[in-house]
Amino acid sequence: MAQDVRLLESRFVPTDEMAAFYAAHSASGGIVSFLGQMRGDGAELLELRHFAPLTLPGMRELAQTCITRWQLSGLLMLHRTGQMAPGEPIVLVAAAAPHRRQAFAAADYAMDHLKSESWFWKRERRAGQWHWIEPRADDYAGLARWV
Amino acid sequence: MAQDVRLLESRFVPTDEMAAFYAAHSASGGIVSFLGQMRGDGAELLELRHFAPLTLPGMRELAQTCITRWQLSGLLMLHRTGQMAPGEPIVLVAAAAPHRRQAFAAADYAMDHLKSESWFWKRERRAGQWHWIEPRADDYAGLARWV
Amino acid sequence: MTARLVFLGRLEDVAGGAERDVTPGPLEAVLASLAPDLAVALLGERVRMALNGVLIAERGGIVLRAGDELAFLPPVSGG
Amino acid sequence: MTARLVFLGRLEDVAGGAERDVTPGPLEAVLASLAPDLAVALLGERVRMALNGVLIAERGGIVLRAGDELAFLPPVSGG
Repeated sequence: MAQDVRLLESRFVPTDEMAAFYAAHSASGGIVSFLGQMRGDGAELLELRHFAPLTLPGMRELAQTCITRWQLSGLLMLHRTGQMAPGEPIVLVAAAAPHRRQAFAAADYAMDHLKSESWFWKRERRAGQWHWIEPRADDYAGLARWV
Repeated sequence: MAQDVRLLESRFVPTDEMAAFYAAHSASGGIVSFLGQMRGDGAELLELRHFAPLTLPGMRELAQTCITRWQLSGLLMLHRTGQMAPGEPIVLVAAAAPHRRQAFAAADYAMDHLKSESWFWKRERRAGQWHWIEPRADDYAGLARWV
Repeated sequence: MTARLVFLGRLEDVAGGAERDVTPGPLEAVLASLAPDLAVALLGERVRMALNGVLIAERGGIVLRAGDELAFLPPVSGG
Repeated sequence: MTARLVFLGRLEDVAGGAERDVTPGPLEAVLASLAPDLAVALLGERVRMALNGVLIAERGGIVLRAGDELAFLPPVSGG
């Protein structure tokens, strides 16, 4: 299966996911992965909300775009929803391709678009108060690299 | 330990290495990894030679450059030497950083420089005949992105 | 029967809840029935709308029928 | 006592082996004692040299002493 896209409501184990992905793609020349985790920078909790009718279909479409554009042999795309504590994994993307540059570009592209175009809203709790996170100009700058 | 650089004479298990790296860097916002494996494209064996007095010291210097340039919290850099069969892992690089772009750039930079400036020589056996692999123009183009 | 408004992200805070049932009718009439600050927030130019799970390209002419769900989607901040 | 030449990558094929013991002396004299095709390959402008494990910046004036190891490093192709 080339595409493995999941929206997860509870904690996942990045090592187990990478073990399965490596096992499935031992013939690929290059595999690039990105793991995003909640930083321990003072926030107590992070919450990711999504909009069910659009979020997972949008992720699948993004995955297919990556597979086609970089001729991937496989793409893993996992994204948490719900509440997370510092150190908890939020997102894991892995791309397997014949050559290194394809795998790097696909993982980078997938992350830029997950950050800026996927249907997630993030808020964090600091000192007992919840705050919604606004998108950063930086996120859009990431997108602009691909047009 | 921020830097984990090893030259390996026998097969390593990428999943185990990533498990240890993830465990050591659970507070990092982003972790990017690259795994390079021998492709199953007709070659029967791949052999990587190195020059002991320079190779590992050069890798350590490259790792330190990455750590400093992108403020990494950790960098893993493993490279095989000796003979490998199709599907066997050759190189594994992982970079942990506070932010995604730093981790991507560091892993990408490390691979470009491992490919083009580290003291390895590669040959492969096809139909019983060994052939030395010449560096590709592509490899130098990779380097040029960083100056 | 009612229609339902769904508020994502920070719009939930403005609305004081993730969703609200409203009397069906033209969108203008529905918005006019809400607190002015909420109506203004929902009409922000970066807020998109999905009617029964489908993104709407044009804002004009929307009439909510009984059982319809209209979601308001502010700029995302995922990943 | 002898000095040793070490051949990396494709230079090993040209030399017919990964290393060779030679009579110490000026590099010019050592190279002159080798087969011409090997000497030419070793002097290629992209071939670097390491004397006792240390890269040499300048090619001129090298004199091999007993026990010295001079390595010839063609362009790399790792990763």
